[in-house]
Amino acid sequence: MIGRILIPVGLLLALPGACLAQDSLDTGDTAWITTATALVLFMTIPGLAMFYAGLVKSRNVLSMFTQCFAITALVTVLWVVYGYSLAFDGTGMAEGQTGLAAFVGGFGKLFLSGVSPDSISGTIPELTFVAFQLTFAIITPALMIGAFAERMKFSAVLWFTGLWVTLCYFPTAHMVWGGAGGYFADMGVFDFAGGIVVHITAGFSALVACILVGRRQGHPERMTPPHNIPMTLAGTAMLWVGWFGFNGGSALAANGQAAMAILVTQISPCVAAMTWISIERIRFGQPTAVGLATGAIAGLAAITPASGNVGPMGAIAIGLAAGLVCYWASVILKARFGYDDALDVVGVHGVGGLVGTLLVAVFASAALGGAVEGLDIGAQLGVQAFASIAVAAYCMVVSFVILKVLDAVIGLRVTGDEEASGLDIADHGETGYAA
Amino acid sequence: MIGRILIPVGLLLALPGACLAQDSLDTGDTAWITTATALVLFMTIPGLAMFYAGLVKSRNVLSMFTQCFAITALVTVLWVVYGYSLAFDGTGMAEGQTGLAAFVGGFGKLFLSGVSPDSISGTIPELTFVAFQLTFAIITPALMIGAFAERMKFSAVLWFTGLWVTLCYFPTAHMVWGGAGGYFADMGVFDFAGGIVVHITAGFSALVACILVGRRQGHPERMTPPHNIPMTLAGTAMLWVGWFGFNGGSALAANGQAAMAILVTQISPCVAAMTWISIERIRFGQPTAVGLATGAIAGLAAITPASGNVGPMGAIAIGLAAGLVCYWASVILKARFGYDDALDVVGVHGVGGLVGTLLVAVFASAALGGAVEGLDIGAQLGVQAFASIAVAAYCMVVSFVILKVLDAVIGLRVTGDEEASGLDIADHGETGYAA
Amino acid sequence: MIGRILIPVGLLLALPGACLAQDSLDTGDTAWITTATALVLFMTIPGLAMFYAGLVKSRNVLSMFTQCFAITALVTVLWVVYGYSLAFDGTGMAEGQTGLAAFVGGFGKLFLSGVSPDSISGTIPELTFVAFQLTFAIITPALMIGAFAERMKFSAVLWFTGLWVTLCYFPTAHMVWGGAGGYFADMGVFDFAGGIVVHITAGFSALVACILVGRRQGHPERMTPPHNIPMTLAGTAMLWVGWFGFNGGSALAANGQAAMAILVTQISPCVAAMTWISIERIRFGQPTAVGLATGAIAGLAAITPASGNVGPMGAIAIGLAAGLVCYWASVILKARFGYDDALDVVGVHGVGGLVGTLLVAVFASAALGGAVEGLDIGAQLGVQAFASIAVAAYCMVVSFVILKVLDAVIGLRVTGDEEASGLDIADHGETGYAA
Amino acid sequence: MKLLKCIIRTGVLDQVKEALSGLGVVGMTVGEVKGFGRQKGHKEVYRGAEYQIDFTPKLQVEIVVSDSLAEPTISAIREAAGTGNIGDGKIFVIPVENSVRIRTGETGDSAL
Amino acid sequence: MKLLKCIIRTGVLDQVKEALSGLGVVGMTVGEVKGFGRQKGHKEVYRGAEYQIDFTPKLQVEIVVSDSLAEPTISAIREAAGTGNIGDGKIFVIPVENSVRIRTGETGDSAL
Amino acid sequence: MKLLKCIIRTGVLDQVKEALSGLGVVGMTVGEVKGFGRQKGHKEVYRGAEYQIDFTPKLQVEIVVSDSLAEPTISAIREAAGTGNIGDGKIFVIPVENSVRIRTGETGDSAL
Ligand SMILES: Nc1ncnc2c1ncn2[C@@H]1O[C@H](COP(=O)(O)OP(=O)(O)O)[C@@H](O)[C@H]1O
Ligand SMILES: Nc1ncnc2c1ncn2[C@@H]1O[C@H](COP(=O)(O)OP(=O)(O)O)[C@@H](O)[C@H]1O
Ligand SMILES: Nc1ncnc2c1ncn2[C@@H]1O[C@H](COP(=O)(O)OP(=O)(O)O)[C@@H](O)[C@H]1O
Repeated sequence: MIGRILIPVGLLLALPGACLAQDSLDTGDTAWITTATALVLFMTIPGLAMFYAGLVKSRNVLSMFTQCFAITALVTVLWVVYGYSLAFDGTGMAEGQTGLAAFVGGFGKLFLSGVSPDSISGTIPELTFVAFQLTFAIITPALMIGAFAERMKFSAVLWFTGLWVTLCYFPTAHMVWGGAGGYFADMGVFDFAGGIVVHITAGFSALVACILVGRRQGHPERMTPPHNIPMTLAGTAMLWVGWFGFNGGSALAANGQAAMAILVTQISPCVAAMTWISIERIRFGQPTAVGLATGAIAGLAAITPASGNVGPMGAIAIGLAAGLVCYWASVILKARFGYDDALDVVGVHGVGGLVGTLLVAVFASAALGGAVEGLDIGAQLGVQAFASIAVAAYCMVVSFVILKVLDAVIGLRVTGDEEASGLDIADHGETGYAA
Repeated sequence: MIGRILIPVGLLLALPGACLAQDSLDTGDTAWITTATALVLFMTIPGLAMFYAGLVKSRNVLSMFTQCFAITALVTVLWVVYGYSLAFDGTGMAEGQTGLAAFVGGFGKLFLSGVSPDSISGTIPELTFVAFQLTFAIITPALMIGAFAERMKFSAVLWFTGLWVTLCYFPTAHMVWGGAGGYFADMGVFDFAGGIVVHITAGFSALVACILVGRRQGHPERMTPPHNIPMTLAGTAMLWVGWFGFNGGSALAANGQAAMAILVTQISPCVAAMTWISIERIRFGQPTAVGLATGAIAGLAAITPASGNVGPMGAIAIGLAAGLVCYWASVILKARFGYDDALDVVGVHGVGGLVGTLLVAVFASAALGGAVEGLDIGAQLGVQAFASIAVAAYCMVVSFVILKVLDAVIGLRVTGDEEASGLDIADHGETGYAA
Repeated sequence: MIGRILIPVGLLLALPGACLAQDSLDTGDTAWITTATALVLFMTIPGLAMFYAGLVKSRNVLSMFTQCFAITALVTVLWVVYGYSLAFDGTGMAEGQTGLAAFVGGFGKLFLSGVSPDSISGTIPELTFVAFQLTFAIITPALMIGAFAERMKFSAVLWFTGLWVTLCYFPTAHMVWGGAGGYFADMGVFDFAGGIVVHITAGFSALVACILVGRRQGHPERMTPPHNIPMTLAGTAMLWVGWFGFNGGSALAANGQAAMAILVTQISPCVAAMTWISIERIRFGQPTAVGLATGAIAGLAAITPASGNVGPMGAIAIGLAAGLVCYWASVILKARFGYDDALDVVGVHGVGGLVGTLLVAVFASAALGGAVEGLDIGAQLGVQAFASIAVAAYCMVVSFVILKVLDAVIGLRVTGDEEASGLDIADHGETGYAA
Repeated sequence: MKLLKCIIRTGVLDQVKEALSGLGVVGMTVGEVKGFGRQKGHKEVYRGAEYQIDFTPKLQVEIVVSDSLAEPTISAIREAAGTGNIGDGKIFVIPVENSVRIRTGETGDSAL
Repeated sequence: MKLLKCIIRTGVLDQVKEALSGLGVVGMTVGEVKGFGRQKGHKEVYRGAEYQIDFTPKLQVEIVVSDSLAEPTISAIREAAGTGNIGDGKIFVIPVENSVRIRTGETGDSAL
Repeated sequence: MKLLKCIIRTGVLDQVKEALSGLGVVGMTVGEVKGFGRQKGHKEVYRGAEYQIDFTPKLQVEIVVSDSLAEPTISAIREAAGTGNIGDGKIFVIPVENSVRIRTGETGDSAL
C-alpha cells in the first residue's frame, strides 16, 4: 500500500485515536475507495471462483465456488472480531523500534471498537479502509485453494483458512502496511498493493499445502483438461477488471498515483499474456486460451507490488519478466519437482509476486520512469529480497505446522472414493450441472 | 433510504422546485451514486437473472433471463413516463398531513418534466437520483419471478409487472421514501435501503402470485435439481457485490454512513450463509452450495432496511436471525403449507426483509452499536411492525386482484404441454444450449 | 466526447504542455472516470467476449474469447507506444486549420512521454484520460470480430487489428475528439461517446471484412443456433452496465451531463429491445431472448453519439428508431445482400451508430428536450451525415486494402477442415468444454 | 437373454424404474438421445428466421433381461411409459448371446 | 427387422435424414458419441504439455427397419454420409427380434 | 461378428483403450450414460430435502469385433476395467450380421 516515499497513511492509523485534526473526509477519494472495495470483493466472488472452477473437472466445480464463498464468510467474521486489530491497530508501535508491536497489531480495535462512521483515515472514513482491507484479507487465502484443488476436505480448507489468516496474513499485513514502526515498513520495503502481503504469502504457503495434501489421483500421468474454459476466461476478465480496484485503490485516493497504478495494471498483464502465448506458439504452434489467461494473471500478480511506483516502461518490463519466469515456474519447474500445484498458485502468484517485488526495486527509479527520485537500486533490492524471503519462509513454516496438526486432528484429504466421485457430491451433496 | 434521524433528503425533494439555494453538487457524492446506480442495475441484469436461471430446469433457463430483461425495459419506460412522479413528486405533501399526497406522488414530474441536468437533489444531480431509484424499481418486481418460475406466461409476467409497480411499488416508495409528509416517513419508520419498499412488497406479493398461478407439474413429489449451480453462484456473487451499491448508495453520499452501510452489508450475508450451512451440516452432514447462496441472499435482504443505522454487532445479530428464520421459512414453513414458491422468494425476501425491518428497531440503538441515540426501541418496533404489516397486506390484496383479473382476461399459466417442453420453446421459440 | 457546445476538454489537451494554470484535479471527477475506465474494460472482457462467444458454435467458443483478450493486449501496447500520441497529441493543431495535424496526432506523446502522475487533463489526471480512452480503442476493433467469426485465422485477426487501429481508429479519434483543430471537431460534429469513432468505424469496416473473408461453411442454408444463449445474455447485461461508463464517463466529470447521459443510456436500449421483440412477436408470435439482447445492443449503440446532448424523449425516439432500423438491417437487408455478417456487427453497430449520429442532430435541440439551445437542425444534420459518410468510406477503403494485403501475405481464413472441426482446436489446440 | 432398447419420453424414467424393480429387474443403462418420428418437433426462431426442429429429446433405456423376463418387462415398461400420445416411443428386442460381469467374470443370466 | 447402428460425422445428419425420408424411413434415434478408429484425432495443449486426443466427436444414428428395407437404407446412408475421407464411419447391422410401439402396443414391422 | 456393449466406470477408458490396441482392435465408439444396478448411487441435498440419486455416471463402449477376437477382447476388457468393487460394469455380447465401412463400402470383417 505504501512505500516510504508515499503519503504515510499508515502512520496516521498507527497513532492511538486515529483522527488527527488535519484529517478530513474527501468525498471523491471516498467514492473511489468504496468502488475499489466492491471491485476487490468482485475479484474473489465471482472472479477467482470462476477462474478456478472452470479449470477443474466438472465434478469439482461447486467445491471451488463453495470454498471461495465460505472463505469470504469466515474471513469477514474474523476480520471484524480481531483481524483488523491484529493487522492495523498500532498500539505501542514506534518508528525504528522492533518490539512485538512491530510484528503484529494490538488488541485495541477488537470488534472494531472505537471505529465509528465519523472516524477518518487519511481522507476517507476509517470504515471504508476497514472494508477495503477486508477484501484483501479475503482474496489472499482464497488464492491458495487452487493448489490443493480437487482433493482437500472442505472442513480442512476452512480450518486452514482461519488459522492461516490469523498467523500468517494479519501479521504480514501489519509488518508491511501497519505504518511507521512496522517491521518491514521501517525498512522501507515497497509493496504498494500486496506482492509480499498477498501473493508471496499465498503462493509459498500453497506450495507447502499442495505437497502435504499430496497429488491428485492419476497425477501426472492422466491429464484432466479444464471442464469449462469459457468460465475460466470470464473469471480472468473479472479478476483483471477488479484488479484496477486492488492496485488503483491502494493509492487510497483518487489521484495521479491511482491513475498510474491503473495504467500499469493494464499494461503488465497484456505484455505477460502476449509473452506466454508467444512461448506456446513457438513450442507448440498454438497460442492457447488457458495460456493467455494464465499469463495475464501472472502479469497482474507481478505488477501488484510495483504499481504506484513504476511507470509504463517498468510495467512492460515487469510484464515481460512475469510472462517468462512464471511460464518457466509453472510449466518447467513444477514438472521437474513433481508437486501437484493443480492450478499453478505457486508458479503464478508466488513466483509472479516475487518477480514484481524484486523488479520494483529497479523500475521505481525515476531514471527508469518510476516515481522515486534518487533511488538506491542495490540497497532497495536487498530490502525487497530480504522481506520476500523472510515472509515466504515464515509462511511456509507456519503453514507446515498448521497442516500437520490439522492432518492429525481432522485429516486433510477426502477418501479415494470421494475424490473419484468428486468433491461436489462428497463435500456438498450436489452436482454442478443437471438437465 | 432515510430514517427520521438522517439528513432529510426527501424533504428537499418534497418541495416544489427541488433546488434550494443551499444545494450544490458534490462530485464525490455524484461519482459514488453514479457507480451505485451501475451496481444496482448489475444486480438485476445479470445478477438476479443468473441466480434464478441456474436454479431452474435447463428448458426454462431463457425464460428467467428474458423476464429479467423485459422487466428492466418495461419498468424503465414506465418510470420515465410516470413512475418517478408517482414515487417522488411531492406536490401537496406536508409533514403530518395524511391526504392523498401522503400515499402517492403527484403528476408534477410526469415525463421527468422540470428535471434538467442542472437540477440538484441534496448534493447530487436529480437525474442521478432518478437513475439510482429506477434501478430499485426494476429489481423489486424482478425478484418476484422466482416464485412463479417455470410456469407463468411471459405476457402475464409483463402485465403483472406493469400493474404491480404502478399500484404497489410506486405508492410504497412514496409513503416510505417520499420525504416529509409521506405516510410512513412521518411515522419515523426506518427503511434505509428497502426492507419494506423492496423485500416485503415483493416477497409477500410473490406468495399470493405463486398460490394463484399454482404448483409446477410434479411438485412436490418429483424434485427438479437446479440445472446449473455454478450459474447461480456467479449470480449470487454479482448480487452481493451489487448490494454494496444498493445499501451503500442509499446514503446518497460518499461518507461514513455509506461506509458503515457497506461494512454491515458484507457482514450480514457472511453470518447468514454460515448459519444456513451449519444447519444443513447438522441435519444432513453436508453444507451445500445452494444453501450457502440462499443464506447469503437472506442475510443481504435482512440487512437492507437496517444498513445505515446499525453497526457491526447489529449486522452479526441480523445475519444470524436471517439465517435461522429464513431457513425455517423456506424449508419447514413452505413444506408445511405446500405452496410452490419455486425459488424461495417468500422465505428469503419476504421473511428476510421482515426480520431486518423489525430488528433494526433494536440494533439501531446507539447502546447496541447503532446510529440512533436515545432510541425508544419498543415504540420503534411498533412503527416497524405496523408499516411492515400494512404494506404486506396492501400488496397482497392488490396482487390478488391484479392476478385474478389477468387470469380472466389473458390467463396466467402456460398449457401443460408447454410447461413440459419448457418455457424457452413455448414463450420464446429458443433453447438455451446447443452444440 | 465533446460537441462544440460543451466544455472543450480537447482544447486543453491540444495545447502543448497540457497543464494549464487553471487546471486542477477534482477527486470526484477522477473517481468517476476511474470507475468508468473499469466499466468500459469490463465491456470487452468479459462482456463482449461472452456476448459473442455464446452466439457461436461450441467448437468456436474459445476463439471469440481469445480474440477479445488478445485484441485487448495488443491495442494496450500499441496505445502506450504510439496510439495515444496519434489520437491525442495536439502538436501543430489550430482551430480552423486543416493541415496534417487536423487528421492525425503528432509524435509528441510517443511512449506517453511527458505524461506524469501530475499531468492534469481538465479536472482529472491525464493518465486517467489515457486509460479511459484506451478502453475505447480496445473495444472498437473487438466489435468487428463478430462479423468474421468462426472462420478467420487468429493471426490474421491480430494483424488486422494492429493495422486497423493505427490507420482507422487513431486518426478518426483524433479528427473527432482531438480538440479544436481536429477536422470534424472544427465542423462542430456531435459525437459524445463514439457513434462515429466507435460504431461507424467498426460497423462499416466489418462489412468489408466479412465479405472479403467470405461466408461460413453451410451459410445460409444450414442454420447454426447459438450454443449458449445464457452466456450471450449475461454478456449483454455486462455490456449494458458497462455502457454507463462508456457514455456517462464521456462527460469526463461527475456532473449533471453525466447523469443525463446515463439516464438516456438506460432508456434507449429498453425501448429498442421492446421494439425488436414486438416485431418478432408480430412476425413469429414469439419474442426471443436473442432478439431482446440484439435490440438492447442496437439501442445502446444508437444512443452513444447522442448521449450527453439529448434528453429522455430523444432517447425514446432514438431507441425506437434503432429497434426498427437495426432489425431491418440485420434481418432483411443482410438476407437480401447475402453477406455473412455472422453476429450482426454491421446491422447493429454500423447502422445503429449511424441512426444515432444522424438523430442527435434533431434531438439535441433544446426544443426537443436536448441540451443545445438554438440548434440549426438542418445544418447539423448535414455535418453529421458528412462526417458519418466520410469516416465510413475512409474506413471501408483502408480495411479493404489491409485485408487484401494480409490475404496475400498470410491468408485470412482457416482451411475447410479447420473450420469444420472448429477454431478452438485449429487455432488454440483446446476445446471449450470437457467432463 | 434379450436387450430391450427402449426409447421413452424424458419425464417417465422414474416410473419405468419403479415398475421394473417390482419385477426384480435391477439393472439398466440410460442415455440421452434425440428422436425423430411421427411426433412433430417444435419451431425455433433465430435472428428473424423460423426453423423447424425435427428432433425431440428422448431417453434411451437399455435393459438386458433373461429370456423369460422379457415379456413381463415389456408390458411393465409399456404400462409405465405410455401416455397414449404420439411420441411415447418404442421397445426394440435384440438377442444377446452372453453377458459378462466385469467384476467377477460371471456370465449368462447370473451376470445380470 | 434390423437395427442399423450407424456411426457418422457430426455434420451430415441433415443429409442422412433427408435421404431416408425419401425411402419412407420415418424414425430414427440419434446420440452423441466419441469415436476411435483410423482417423487420427487432434492435438491439445494444456499448461505447457501436448496431448493427443484420440477420440473424435461422432453421431450414432440408430434406425430399425424391416428386413426388406435394410439394403436400400444402407445404400442411402452411404450415399449421404460419405465424404471419401477416413473417418466417415460405419454401419453395423444387428438383428432385431421384435419392435413394440409403446403407445399402441403394435408389434413387428407395423411398430416402426 | 459381435458387438461388445461394455458398461464401464468413467475412469478406466484409457486403460481399456490401451489393452485393446495391444490386441489389434482399432475401433470403438464411446457414449456417456447413467447406470443403475447393485452399486448404490449417492445422496443429494436440495433446499432442505435429501434425495437418493440412483444413477451413476458410466461410459458405454461399443466395439464390433470378428468372432474370433471376441473372447480375447472380453478378457482384455475385464482385465483393464475391473477394480473388484461393485459397479465395475458389464459386457453384453450381441450378434452382428454385417458391418459396412461408409467410406469404401467394404463389408464384413474387413470393414472393422
Ligand atoms: N424406426 C425407428 N428406428 C429407431 N428409432 C425409432 C424409429 N421409429 C421411432 N423411433 C424412436 O421412437 C421415438 C418415438 O417415435 P414416434 O414415431 O415419434 O412416436 P410413437 O412412438 O408414438 O410412434 C422417436 O422419437 C425415435 O426416437
Ligand atoms: N470396430 C469398431 N467398433 C465400433 N465402432 C467402430 C469400430 N471401428 C470404427 N468405429 C467407429 O467408426 C468411426 C470411424 O472409423 P475410422 O476407422 O476412423 O474411419 P473409417 O470409418 O473411414 O474407416 C470411429 O470413430 C468409431 O466411432
Ligand atoms: N440388466 C442390465 N441391463 C443393462 N445394464 C445393466 C444391467 N445391469 C447392470 N447394468 C449396467 O451395469 C452397471 C454396473 O452394474 P452394477 O450392478 O452396479 O455392478 P456390477 O457390474 O459390479 O454388478 C450399471 O450401472 C448399469 O449401467
